[in-house]
Amino acid sequence: MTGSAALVTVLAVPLAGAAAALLVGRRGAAVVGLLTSALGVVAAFALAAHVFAGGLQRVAVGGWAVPLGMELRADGLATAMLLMTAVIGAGISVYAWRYFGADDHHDRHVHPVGPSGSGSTQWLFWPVWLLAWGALNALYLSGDLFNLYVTLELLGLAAVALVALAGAGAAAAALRYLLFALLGSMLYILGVELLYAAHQTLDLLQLRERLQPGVSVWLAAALMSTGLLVKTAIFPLHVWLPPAHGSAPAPVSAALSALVVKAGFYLLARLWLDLFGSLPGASVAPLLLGALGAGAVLWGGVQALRQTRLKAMIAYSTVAQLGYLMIALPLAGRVTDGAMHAAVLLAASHAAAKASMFMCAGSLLAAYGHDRIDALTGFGTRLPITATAFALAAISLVGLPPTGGFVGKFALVEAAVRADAWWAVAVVLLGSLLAAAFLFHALSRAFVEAPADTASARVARAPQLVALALALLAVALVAAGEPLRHLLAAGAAN
Amino acid sequence: MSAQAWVPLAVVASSLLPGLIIFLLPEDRRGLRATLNLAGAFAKLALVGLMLWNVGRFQDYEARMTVLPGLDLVLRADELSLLFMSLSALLWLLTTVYAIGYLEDSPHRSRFFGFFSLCVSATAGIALAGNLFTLFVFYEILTLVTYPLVIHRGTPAALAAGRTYLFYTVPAGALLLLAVVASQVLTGPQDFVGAGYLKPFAEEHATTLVLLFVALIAGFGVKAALVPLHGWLPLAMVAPAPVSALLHAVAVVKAGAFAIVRVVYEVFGVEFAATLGVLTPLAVVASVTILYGSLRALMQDELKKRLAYSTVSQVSYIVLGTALLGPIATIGALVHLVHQGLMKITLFFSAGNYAETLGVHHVSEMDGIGRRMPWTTAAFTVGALGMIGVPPVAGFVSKLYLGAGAAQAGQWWAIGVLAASSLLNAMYFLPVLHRAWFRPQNGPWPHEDGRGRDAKPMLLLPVLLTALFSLGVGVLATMPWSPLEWAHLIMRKEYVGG
Amino acid sequence: MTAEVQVFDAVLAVLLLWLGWRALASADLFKAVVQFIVFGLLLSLTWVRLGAPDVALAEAAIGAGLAGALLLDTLARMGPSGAADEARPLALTPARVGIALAVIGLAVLLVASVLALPARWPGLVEPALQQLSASGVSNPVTATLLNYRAWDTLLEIGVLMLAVLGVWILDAEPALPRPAPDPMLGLLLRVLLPLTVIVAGYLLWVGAHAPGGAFQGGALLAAGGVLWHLARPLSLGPSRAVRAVVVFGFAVFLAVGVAAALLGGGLLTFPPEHAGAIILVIEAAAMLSIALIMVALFVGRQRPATDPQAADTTGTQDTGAAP
Amino acid sequence: MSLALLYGLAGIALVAMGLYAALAARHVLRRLLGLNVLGSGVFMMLVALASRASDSAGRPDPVPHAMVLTGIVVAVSATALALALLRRMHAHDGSPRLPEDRDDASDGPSP
Repeated sequence: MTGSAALVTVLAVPLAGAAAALLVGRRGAAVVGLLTSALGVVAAFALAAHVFAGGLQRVAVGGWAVPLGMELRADGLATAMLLMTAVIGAGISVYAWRYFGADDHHDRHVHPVGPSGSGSTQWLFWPVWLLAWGALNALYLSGDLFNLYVTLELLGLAAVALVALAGAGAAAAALRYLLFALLGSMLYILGVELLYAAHQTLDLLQLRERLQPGVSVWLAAALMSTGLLVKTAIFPLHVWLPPAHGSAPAPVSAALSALVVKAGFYLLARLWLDLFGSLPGASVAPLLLGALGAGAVLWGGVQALRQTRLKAMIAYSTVAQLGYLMIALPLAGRVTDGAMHAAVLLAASHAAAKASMFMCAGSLLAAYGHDRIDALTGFGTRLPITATAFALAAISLVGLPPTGGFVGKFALVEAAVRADAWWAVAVVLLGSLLAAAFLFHALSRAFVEAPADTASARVARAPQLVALALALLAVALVAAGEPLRHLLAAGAAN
Repeated sequence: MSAQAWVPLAVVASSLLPGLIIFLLPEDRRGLRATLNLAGAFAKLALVGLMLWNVGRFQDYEARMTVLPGLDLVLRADELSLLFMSLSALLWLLTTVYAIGYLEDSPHRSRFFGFFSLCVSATAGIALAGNLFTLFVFYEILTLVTYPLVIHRGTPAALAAGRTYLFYTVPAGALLLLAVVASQVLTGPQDFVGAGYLKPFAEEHATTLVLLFVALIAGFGVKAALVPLHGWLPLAMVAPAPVSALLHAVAVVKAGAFAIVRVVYEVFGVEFAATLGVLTPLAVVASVTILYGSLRALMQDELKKRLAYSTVSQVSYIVLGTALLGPIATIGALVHLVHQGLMKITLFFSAGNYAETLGVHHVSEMDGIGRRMPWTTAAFTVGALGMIGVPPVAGFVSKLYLGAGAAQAGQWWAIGVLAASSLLNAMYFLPVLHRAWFRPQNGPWPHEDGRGRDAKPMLLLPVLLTALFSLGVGVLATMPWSPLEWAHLIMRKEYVGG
Repeated sequence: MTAEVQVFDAVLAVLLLWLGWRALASADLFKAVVQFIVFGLLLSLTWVRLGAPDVALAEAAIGAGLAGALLLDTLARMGPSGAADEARPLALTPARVGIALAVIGLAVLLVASVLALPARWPGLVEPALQQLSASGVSNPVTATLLNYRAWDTLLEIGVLMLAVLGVWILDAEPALPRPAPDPMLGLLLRVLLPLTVIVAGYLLWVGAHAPGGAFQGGALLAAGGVLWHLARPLSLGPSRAVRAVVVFGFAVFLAVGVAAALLGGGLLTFPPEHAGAIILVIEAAAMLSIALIMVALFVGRQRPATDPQAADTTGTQDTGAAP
Repeated sequence: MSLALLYGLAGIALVAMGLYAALAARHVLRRLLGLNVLGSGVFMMLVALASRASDSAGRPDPVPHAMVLTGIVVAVSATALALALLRRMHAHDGSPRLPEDRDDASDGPSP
């Protein structure tokens, strides 16, 4: 299998899977979904192998050269994101299989939202989730600004539809999410058209060569960045995220928090490290983004501390964690820099840990019938697997050894110190203190003896084991530093 | 990885694997659990013995793994690490025996012994850490795995203690992270070396180095319970007795002190640190801690609290010895690292026995306990006398060297501090002994369980052994392989220049 | 295509802005939506003036027609409580001053950058037209949509599909009580439906070399479908038949694209000699799906207003498009 | 002044109007109208700008036209989904506004 073939497979598998899942309907959708996930993982690793060995992989769609046609490229960064999506996504699929498969199987073990009245269409999770996966892959690989707009829309609508799975109660959250996403893409496309009008190309690399500083370029940069900030839920444009992620079904929350929000960050990094990085004085913008990131870390942390419900707390922790990624931008000059290395490590560890944590929240919700943190007493003895997963995920999110979160945080702080960006150092350390505060508080519930009367439902093992596997992945990423660095270096776009 | 790389890894694994397996065991598999624990403990002891035997001959017991560019995890055995390693390995074995007896039918034993073993693994990692980064990593892991032990009982008091513990240790961790990153950026990859590696950077970065020193000492000082960073320690007394023993003698507090020794001797180098002018302040802090701890101990009626404050004070002997320039003080510090561990664990075991057998928790309840529990009380007496520094118990040797070291360093005031604290030690230990041996019993024991005269064998054996060791290392101090001799060995490496 | 501005254009532009504002600011949302529809029709006139007939067709059919129908339908379904809004919905309250200033600032910057752009620039006209012969069609817009940038279009159909999936995920809605279908409408239907089918087919066919194509044709078919629904209410839930049609276009498009890659051409790479046929096949398939999706977006999953129990079972009750 | 400029400016005006409505309005349907007008403005600018680029035969640049076609379809898809959600929200909690916009709380998050 050649590199380009692998690239095409990575794109085609989830989309084809989505079509198949929709075609076969309720009975077979889950099976198709799991099969697709497996293939997706294989394809992603195949492509990664090619990038690792052969560097940047490119495919000209329709055989047309840019600027008329569009080019799909797999560089180190894109490949890393693809791998992350594939592995975490597969885990989410397995969890969802036991979760939404519930009305086929005898035990409907984990159902946080209760009978939502739309039970009969829960299976639609599969085509929508696979389309979201396909959109993510397409987004990572796209080298064309307008194509990126289409992938963003595909991703956004898929995410909204997934939130809607939680039933009428989540309609408001989904609607807010959609309105924000629409606004974001409108601003983005406005910027794109300005760039096109001024440079007659939509291709990122070509654009970078032709880029002429000017008011229209700066305006375009501002508009596109704002649009992406909205979609990434970067403070202070984060308001849509906690309700949406907090009210969605567990596997959906996992997918949104772990993967979907990362897409916006990825594009911001592409824009400011690849495209606009060459502009004179362009270093100001990343600083601004970094400042927003700092705000996100602190605000998200404080809000998470104030939450009394587990899922809300986890959602705010996502707001904070996205801040770390933003902070990396001003510290990184290029996609291959140490800070970016740190950011990708953090992104991957957060993806694994956060997915696991939302899954744990789902299991706890099923066991206790609520997710009020203070009333989750004794879940350590009641759900030992979930408790272990939660603990490991928490350690990684706080950034304590031996986890991927720790290595990422260490690398980020190192990059900050090397850049003499002491503000960043302070924010990162403060952020991890906040994270420790609210996560350990939740964790300590596990050790409290539960009052005898607290009734709890039986919770199936399989979903808990998935959560544990992802948490262990977050731990295992402690060893990912070196391979990741090689990957980023090998696939450097230029 | 060199030929002997597996040994340090095996030392860590010997407690890690049993720990992980134990987590999976159901509560009632006590036989298997005990077997695993003891097997691990003996294996570790054997491996440490092997390393002790060989470390003189080839130096490369080293396992290395690159985590980030220029950043390695290094496990390596040298004399200093083996000093601490052998202490914790030996005491782990005894504490395990003791804990099995102590927790016979309390809930969540699998959880307890699991974290207990992880705790020892982390300590092993700290002992064998070959560079600052590795030391930091295992130090943080130690924080994580001791937290569940502190809040093990799940009572509000335990949770509060746990909160306080994190409140001190997590910010300390953040500070250490910053310090480790800074030194990484400053010096690039560096392993611990005999006389420190920061000297070459003195010219342009003097102030940075001072700040670095302060950050490192503050970070490690939290676990070493340096005043004013000691607040978590007395509260942690809510944990079961074996945990207290572990915290105070084997793992946590010792890890802090050991880390400080590493920083002073093998990151900065004691002579360079002296030229930086950071040693005297450290000595002052240590002295304050020594006196403060002793004074507070004096006021405690609860036995474990009194012992806790005594720990605060005693551990700073190590720091004080480290902070005094000069070979003899160094020897005193290093040897006290071992001696204090032996004596303190004896005291905590005894306290545990009192609580377990008679429900005695307070000094005021101890009248006449010597007749009721002679063996335990004998052990307690040995430990107490040792703490005071009465020959020939171990404590005497370390205090002798510390005093002589102070004299050699010309820091006469330090001798005053030592004398004063010994006096205070006497003031808070002798009355206890007097009550125990010479006062008649007043009233019934709080919770007497009828079995036997003294504590049950599982609890008695370890305490007698540690008492015996405390005596032995004192009496046989000049024999080869004694902690004292080992400390001499290390000292020679440190003062190779002098 | 830079004919000098004529009076007509000036009037059109002014009218457009006025209608646009009315569509946003009228207190009565029904009025607002109607004005939005008219606005859309004027907009398609603008497209014609700007030499974009393909866009004009799409705008009229989709931007104005379908969107307008959806908006009106929603207002009708929500009833008075849903249609009510403040008397002066966009009045400049202190809280909105910031928004207004930001918007004005953006407008100024946009004007500045538009003025900064060169009066004439090459764009991609040359390459697009040079490659036209190899693209299999002679309408450059169709060539762009289905050949140069076919990957965009494939994903775009995915977006349409997602919209209907999203609608299906939501609870079924009670059908609106409708007046008995009057014979007039039935007659109209009998005339119009065949007509829409024929015209749609023509648009599809002509799209190869003149304005038109799958989206315009599909939209027209959808209009026919909506008419049908008005006469004989449908319920388009995720039944097997409906799903099959919905996924058809996307699946064919993807299959062809990947097949091209497997046959060594590369993703969505059509050999020039067959390109025309391939594009026609894709467009035909896409048109069917687009049409049904658009109708489904309008009709959605409905349950008879009489039977409240049906909510949970609708998904299984649905029996496709045929009433 | 050329057609391109005239309609370009008109497009900008629409962008401004739509954006203001999308941000200022509280009724979700009005926000949606705003977003749609905003979109129309964006597309109008694009096509107007495209009409500046044309070859000797005066044939305009097809790529922006294709982009606008795609944009229109995407916009209507999103609108359809948004309207469906709006109806469910209204059916569920009886208001066509987002929670933070109810009972004339003019502040709070608004897209």
